Amino acid sequence: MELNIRIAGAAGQGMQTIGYILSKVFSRGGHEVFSVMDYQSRVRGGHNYYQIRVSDRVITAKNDELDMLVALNKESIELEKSDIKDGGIIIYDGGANGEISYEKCQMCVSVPFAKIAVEAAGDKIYSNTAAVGAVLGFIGYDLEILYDVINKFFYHKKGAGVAKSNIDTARAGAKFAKKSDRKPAIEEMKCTRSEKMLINGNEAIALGALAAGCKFFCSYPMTPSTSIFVNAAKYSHEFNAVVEQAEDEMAAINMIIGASYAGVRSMTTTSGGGYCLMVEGIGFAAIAELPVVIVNSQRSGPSTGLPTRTEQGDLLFTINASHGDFLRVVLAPSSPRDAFYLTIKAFELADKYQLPVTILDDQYLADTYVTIDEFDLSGVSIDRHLMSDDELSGLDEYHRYAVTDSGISPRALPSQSRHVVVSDSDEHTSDGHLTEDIDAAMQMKHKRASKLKRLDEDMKPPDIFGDAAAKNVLLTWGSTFGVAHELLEQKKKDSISLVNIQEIWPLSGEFFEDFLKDKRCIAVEGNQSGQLAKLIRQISGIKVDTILKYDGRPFTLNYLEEKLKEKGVL
Amino acid sequence: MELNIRIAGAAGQGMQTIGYILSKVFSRGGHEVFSVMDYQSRVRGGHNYYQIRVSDRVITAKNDELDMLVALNKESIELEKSDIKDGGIIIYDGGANGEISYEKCQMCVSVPFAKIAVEAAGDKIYSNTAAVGAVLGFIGYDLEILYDVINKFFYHKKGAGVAKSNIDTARAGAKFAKKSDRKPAIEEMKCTRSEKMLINGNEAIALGALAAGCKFFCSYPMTPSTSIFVNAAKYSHEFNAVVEQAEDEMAAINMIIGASYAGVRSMTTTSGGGYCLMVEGIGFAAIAELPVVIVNSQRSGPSTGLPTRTEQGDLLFTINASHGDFLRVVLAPSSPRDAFYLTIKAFELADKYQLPVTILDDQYLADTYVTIDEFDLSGVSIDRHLMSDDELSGLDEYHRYAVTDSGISPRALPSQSRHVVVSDSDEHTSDGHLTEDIDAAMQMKHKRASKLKRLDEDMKPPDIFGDAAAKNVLLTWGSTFGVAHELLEQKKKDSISLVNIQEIWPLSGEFFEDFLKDKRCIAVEGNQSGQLAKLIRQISGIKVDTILKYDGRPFTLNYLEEKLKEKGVL
Amino acid sequence: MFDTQVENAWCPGCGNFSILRTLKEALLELDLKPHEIVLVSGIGQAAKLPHYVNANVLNGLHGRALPAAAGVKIANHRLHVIVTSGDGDLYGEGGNHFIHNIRRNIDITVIAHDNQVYGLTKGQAAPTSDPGFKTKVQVDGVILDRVNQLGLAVTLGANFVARSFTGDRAHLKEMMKAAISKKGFSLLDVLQPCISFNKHNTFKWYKERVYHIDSEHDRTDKPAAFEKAIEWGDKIPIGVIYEGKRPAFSSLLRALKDSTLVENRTDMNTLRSILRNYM
Amino acid sequence: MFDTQVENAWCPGCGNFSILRTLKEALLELDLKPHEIVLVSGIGQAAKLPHYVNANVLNGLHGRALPAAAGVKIANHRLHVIVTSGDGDLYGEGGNHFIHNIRRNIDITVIAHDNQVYGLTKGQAAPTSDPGFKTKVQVDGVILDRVNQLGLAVTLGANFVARSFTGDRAHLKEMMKAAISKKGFSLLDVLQPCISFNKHNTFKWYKERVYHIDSEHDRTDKPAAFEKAIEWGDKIPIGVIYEGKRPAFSSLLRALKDSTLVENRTDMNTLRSILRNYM
Ligand SMILES: Cc1ncc(C[n+]2csc(CCOP(=O)(O)OP(=O)(O)O)c2C)c(N)n1
Ligand SMILES: Cc1ncc(C[n+]2csc(CCOP(=O)(O)OP(=O)(O)O)c2C)c(N)n1
Ligand code: SF4
Ligand code: SF4
Ligand SMILES: [Mg+2]
Ligand SMILES: [Mg+2]
Repeated sequence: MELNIRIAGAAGQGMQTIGYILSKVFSRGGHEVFSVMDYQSRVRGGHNYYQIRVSDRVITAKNDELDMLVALNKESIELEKSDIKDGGIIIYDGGANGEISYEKCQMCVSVPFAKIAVEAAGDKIYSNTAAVGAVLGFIGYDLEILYDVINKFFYHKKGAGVAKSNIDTARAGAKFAKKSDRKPAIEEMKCTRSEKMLINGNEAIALGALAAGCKFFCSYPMTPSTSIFVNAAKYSHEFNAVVEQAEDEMAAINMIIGASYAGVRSMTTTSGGGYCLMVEGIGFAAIAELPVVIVNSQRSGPSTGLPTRTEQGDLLFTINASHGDFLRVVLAPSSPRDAFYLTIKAFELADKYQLPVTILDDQYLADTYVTIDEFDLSGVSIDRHLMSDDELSGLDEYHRYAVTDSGISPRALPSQSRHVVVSDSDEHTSDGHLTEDIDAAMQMKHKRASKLKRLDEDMKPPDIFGDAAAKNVLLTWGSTFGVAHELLEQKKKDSISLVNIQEIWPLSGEFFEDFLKDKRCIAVEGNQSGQLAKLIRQISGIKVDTILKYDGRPFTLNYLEEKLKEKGVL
Repeated sequence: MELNIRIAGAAGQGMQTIGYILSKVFSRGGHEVFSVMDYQSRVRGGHNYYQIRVSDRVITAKNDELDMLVALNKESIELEKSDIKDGGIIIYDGGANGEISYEKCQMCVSVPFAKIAVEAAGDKIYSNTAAVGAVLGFIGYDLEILYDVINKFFYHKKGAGVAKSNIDTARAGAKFAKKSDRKPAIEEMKCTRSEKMLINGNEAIALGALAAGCKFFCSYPMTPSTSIFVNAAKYSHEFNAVVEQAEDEMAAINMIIGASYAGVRSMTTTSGGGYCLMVEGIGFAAIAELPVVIVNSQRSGPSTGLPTRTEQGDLLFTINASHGDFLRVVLAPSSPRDAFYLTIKAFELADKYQLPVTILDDQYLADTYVTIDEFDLSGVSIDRHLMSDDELSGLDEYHRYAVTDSGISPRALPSQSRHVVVSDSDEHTSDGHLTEDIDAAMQMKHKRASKLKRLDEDMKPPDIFGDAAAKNVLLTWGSTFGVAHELLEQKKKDSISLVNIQEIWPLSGEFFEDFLKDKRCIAVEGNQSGQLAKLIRQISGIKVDTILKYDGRPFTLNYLEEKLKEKGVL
Repeated sequence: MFDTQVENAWCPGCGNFSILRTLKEALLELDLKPHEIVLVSGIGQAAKLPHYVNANVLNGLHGRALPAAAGVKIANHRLHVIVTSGDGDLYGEGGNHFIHNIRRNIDITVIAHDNQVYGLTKGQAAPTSDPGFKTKVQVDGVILDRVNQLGLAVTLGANFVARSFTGDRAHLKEMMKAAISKKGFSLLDVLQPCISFNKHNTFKWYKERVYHIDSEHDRTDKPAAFEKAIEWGDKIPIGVIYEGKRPAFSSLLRALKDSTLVENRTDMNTLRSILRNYM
Repeated sequence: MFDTQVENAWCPGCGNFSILRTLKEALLELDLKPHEIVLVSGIGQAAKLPHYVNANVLNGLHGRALPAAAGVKIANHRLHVIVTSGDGDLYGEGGNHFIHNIRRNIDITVIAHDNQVYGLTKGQAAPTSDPGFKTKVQVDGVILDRVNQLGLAVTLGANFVARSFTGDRAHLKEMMKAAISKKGFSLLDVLQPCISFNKHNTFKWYKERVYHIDSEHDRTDKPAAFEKAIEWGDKIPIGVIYEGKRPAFSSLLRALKDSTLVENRTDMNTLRSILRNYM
């Protein structure tokens, strides 16, 4: 069973709310949900949509073949109808304009959203809720779940009155649908009651950070990263965290570096343009060996580009950002679930190796809601990798950058003991003071680089799916994994395997030299120049073909399938 | 004939002045000069030196085997004597401490610099000039050249009085040497009168920019780039250029972008940390297709690092800087001569392809003085690649980003005609206005990328030296070329060829795939991770071994020779 | 003359429309032509304004409108350079350029759309937000003080410092014309209700508070201007707060004495003679 | 207690030595211990100072001393955080952080080494340089106005705004102690002759001009403070210009009510209950 619904309209029509509510209802009803947002860089008007794919098996990608279009305005019908499948459905408010028809559709039904809203709750601002009710009414979904979800959603935010008005409107919308003589022919959707979570990438990152004990969030707002920051603020009371808006991105990165120096796990969130401004700070964190976690939520570049759209265009930039050579970690989660655990890992690696870690998120991952099992917290523990008070009290002298075999210097905090802690952006002696001495400088350069050995062991190697001997290999990183994985699951072709990379830097070439040798390799990535392909060739010498998408929209199953066919691989 | 002199002492002792004067004297006397500065990040004190290599054949590298050490303080003798060749010479001011001796040396002679200065000019601040006089006296160089150089140098800067005091002191220093019973055994140095130039990398870049018609220099000071900015200021009257110090690097890059939009060739100069802060601006220039030239004078990183030392650590950063994919040009001159011509080319490419061009300079190239033939200006012409007034007046509508086959849109300036010019950091339609339209956005992305085809033809391919069939290939880029070239010239080994890359991005892989195939390839570069080696593998798949140096000091002939021997190549 | 076909992306009812309309009228009344004007902005809702005017446009980076504008003016000081951008853009991300371009006294006009909020990024505090203002990020309300941009401009001696309000279009137009006509750095801060994200500083809120600065006020006296600039609360003064007479930056630049920089030509013989110094 | 073995890299005779010596004395007299203090700086000659004091040190990036210091203070508000850096660092590259950390009223003490020049980079103009000052970059002399940092700090309401002079060590020490003791953002701008690159504002130049602000001055009155702050020329006031009493940033942060941030622990059960919302 599968149902693919797109709700389209203008910004300000509350699409995000009803999209989220519908997703939540399906999720609570025991279905798997995959919901994607498509929005413009404006607050009101324009054209936007929210697309919800519902299924009874695991789904991890967007699909542009719609079963149902819910059009909140007239323009949306025109703009979106070409994506509707044969036998699809359009639900819209025909208002005074009357009925429409569209040859491909099994039914085009006008539901007077506004009228229902006004009648049920006295205000047409509830129109979108009428639409939700109607949708669920038509498909015969369990409405009690809907009322429950609406109640929870609005009760806390806007109070009992608004919750009730919404429920009344939803009920009226559903009633309208039930009473309608038009009955859509769709597969039956069996509801159960599920305890799964519905979560998007940015929520998962915020929760991951809080789980990791991050206590200081300091950012300058920037789409699509802002929701991480907002989610951290939302729970700041519960976790006693400080959430501070910086005056600019240089401030943000340097504030978290300062807080890290003083011992607090800290994070900043931004997107490409803001990341540019943090690049100098990343080098500072590296040479001063101060753990920080930075989220770069990629959006379509270069420059301001398409500011609310997705892209995977910052891989090589992030890996090489800032002048000089230094060790850093870059993690690129492939799903909200992975985003949660990788964020925790980001803090762990940052503390253990005393270096900056960047999480490469993107608008698609950030805003996409999926159904997942509850996070398993049993394995989550916080190790700050700090010296104990006992260890410190036994010391005559403390050198912050003491040279060790592992390259990791035991870390103490300022005021933890009588020992002072000296950190510096200049090259320094082991006690942290700036130096012009060649030997001292070389020792530090080597010390920092030598951490790679142990770090390499902590980096999870790429995941392989399908037959390792298959002669075609698709390579994905970050958010593009889901679409490739789902497509290959569907197609079940022995001739294609999939390699996905989430812990993307440092990345050792050995695996690729071995695994990719004499195979047809294709990187599937959301950028214009094939950055993963370049990276793999850089570390392994292996030439990798590409399937790229860089129009600001995520890969869809259909698109990838078509491209693989063009390449003769499918 | 060769003479290698190191003048060592503390900052504030005027080493730079006398080093420069000596270099100029040798250059004017018809010798080839190669002079390197080694200084700390402080204004007074510490330990610094100026090293002058003089020869009667072309020299392009530093050599650490000294014929002569001129020690301006006692500490310098201790710190530097190990670099003196067997049979070398030490000249120093023994003062009250009396004579020293050093077994390796043919002579250690105390010259009372301070006393000579006081006697000749009444002030010991002229001590350094006494040293110059003594050096030239001992080696029997044409002293008239010296007096002439001193006169020119001081006359303009400090007036006739100071010039005379310096000449008197130099004369007294020389006299002291001539009257001394110690006569160094060195090869005779025949003086002619030469009209060659003595120039360093940063002077050459400033002059190149002025030659190219750059009229706006806007920078924030940062070692080792500042001298480009200072040299531009020096000639600002002659060229009617505006030289403005920005409040920070974001200001600098955005100011030159603004000036470029309004039609002026503009440049900013910085080093790694400042370049970090310009990265966002570079993306803006790229999407808005505004020509700008940025100099990144590399110094030893990461972060503040060793701020007055050299490194080639920013190659991959510069090539990948800023989010998203876009076309840019990176040029890395290998000598002051090349720096001049490549700077002119930087402006030409920037204007022709309407994109940002970065020149990768470094402290070594910046501060190294060499003897070269006068620049040939006959081939220098300025083509702004702008629409003519006639072309514009014939137009009904002007679209700044009109789509063309070459990807290059005809460029008009604001107020050049009645047509308005609209430029934007957002993705835009051809008339420059921001757009959310997929097709329009894709068209722009493709338009910009399509410029690569023509650009590739304008990029000079790598230079090959030696036998193209040699089984060993050294690869260099930027400032490290000179040392490899001179060493190979010396060694005349058929088994080693040299490939040097100055026009380093975009770089096509074809040449390397061909040329390097089945050869032993070694990149010789001044960084810790072998960035050129990585880059070549990225574009060609070919694995490249490395000889690296990243202690903040340039390669020397001895060092490279030793490393090549270790590799079994020499 | 200044109208365009570009689709407007602002929320219906936004104060920005009043600024847009008034600016076009002011330009018309000043008898300026589209090609003589460059509108420069950063990123934000306000920063979209240049797209809605038929004129030269440089729509740059968030926070960097001022340096871009300064560069344009230096390159061609005959152009009329007007920055029209958001309060976050100009005083937040762009704060350093705000300070230093006033010091530079670059001859541009800055129209700040002061909605006391970050509009485009959906409602975080701006540097101009009132303490206590709650947002999804400032969940406990803003605890920083307002930036007092007019006080800063007076302190640094901008040549023209004024405030207006979108709800008083006649006043706004008058201020715009005065600001554009004045040589040197002109700041016009415009109170602009954001109906979507600022439910505190509403049209009504402003309307009830603004009053016209009376003619008694000595706008050439810095300390008096300072006192006027720091007034904020139940009464908010609108009008010209300060006027200075420092010479504009471009008038002090030697290279611009005879022509604009874009017209200056390079003479290779100058270079030839300079090269002699290196011999 | 605060002495170190680290080799000093300043020019003999530089005003910085006076600041260094006085600071150590002030810390001693305030009975602070090395491990309770964090000295934070950017990059520049002044910014090397922390290395010459036995205390916790965070020597960061040029222009970014203030955000780094703010981060330290937020993480552990029991630490005494003192920024000691150059005028270029604090008011030039770091100007935006200067403005916004005063708004934030973060509880740190800023000691600005005001030599009116960029020392470490060998003598370009600083934002504090006097108009007319000639350098190798400003070949025709500075044409920008001075930044008037004290005026800015008064406008924005820093809790403590003062000026001192390296040539008056008793005064300097008194100011340092007052600045460090004061809660909230304290700015102490110290006139510091740079003997190598500023031949205009020499020791003598300052010595002839500075005078102690008399007790008449009402340092709690903003307009009065403003007038004092903009005084510069033949007479330069030293002493406390302004004192405010806004609550320090950390005292307004809910999360810091009971303990420092670095001591706060995470409870997984809190997370578990929050995760229920996502079901
Ligand atoms: C470097 C950078 N940081 C952040 C952003 C995201 N951003 C875009 S507009 C904006 C703030 C908008 O507020 P304001 O300038 O007040 O304009 P308004 O939308 O209120 O008119 C921000 C933070 C960006 N585009 N670039
Ligand atoms: C991002 C960046 N830009 C520029 C520099 C170069 N730089 C180092 S110190 C300095 C200015 C020093 O002046 P100031 O802060 O007044 O300190 P002073 O040396 O006068 O004490 C500059 C421009 C840098 N290190 N980093
Ligand atoms: S969000 Fe606010 S400022 Fe932006 S257009 Fe809407 S009402 Fe205007
Ligand atoms: S350059 Fe100036 S500020 Fe720096 S140490 Fe020397 S005298 Fe002091
Ligand atoms: Mg705003
Ligand atoms: Mg200074």
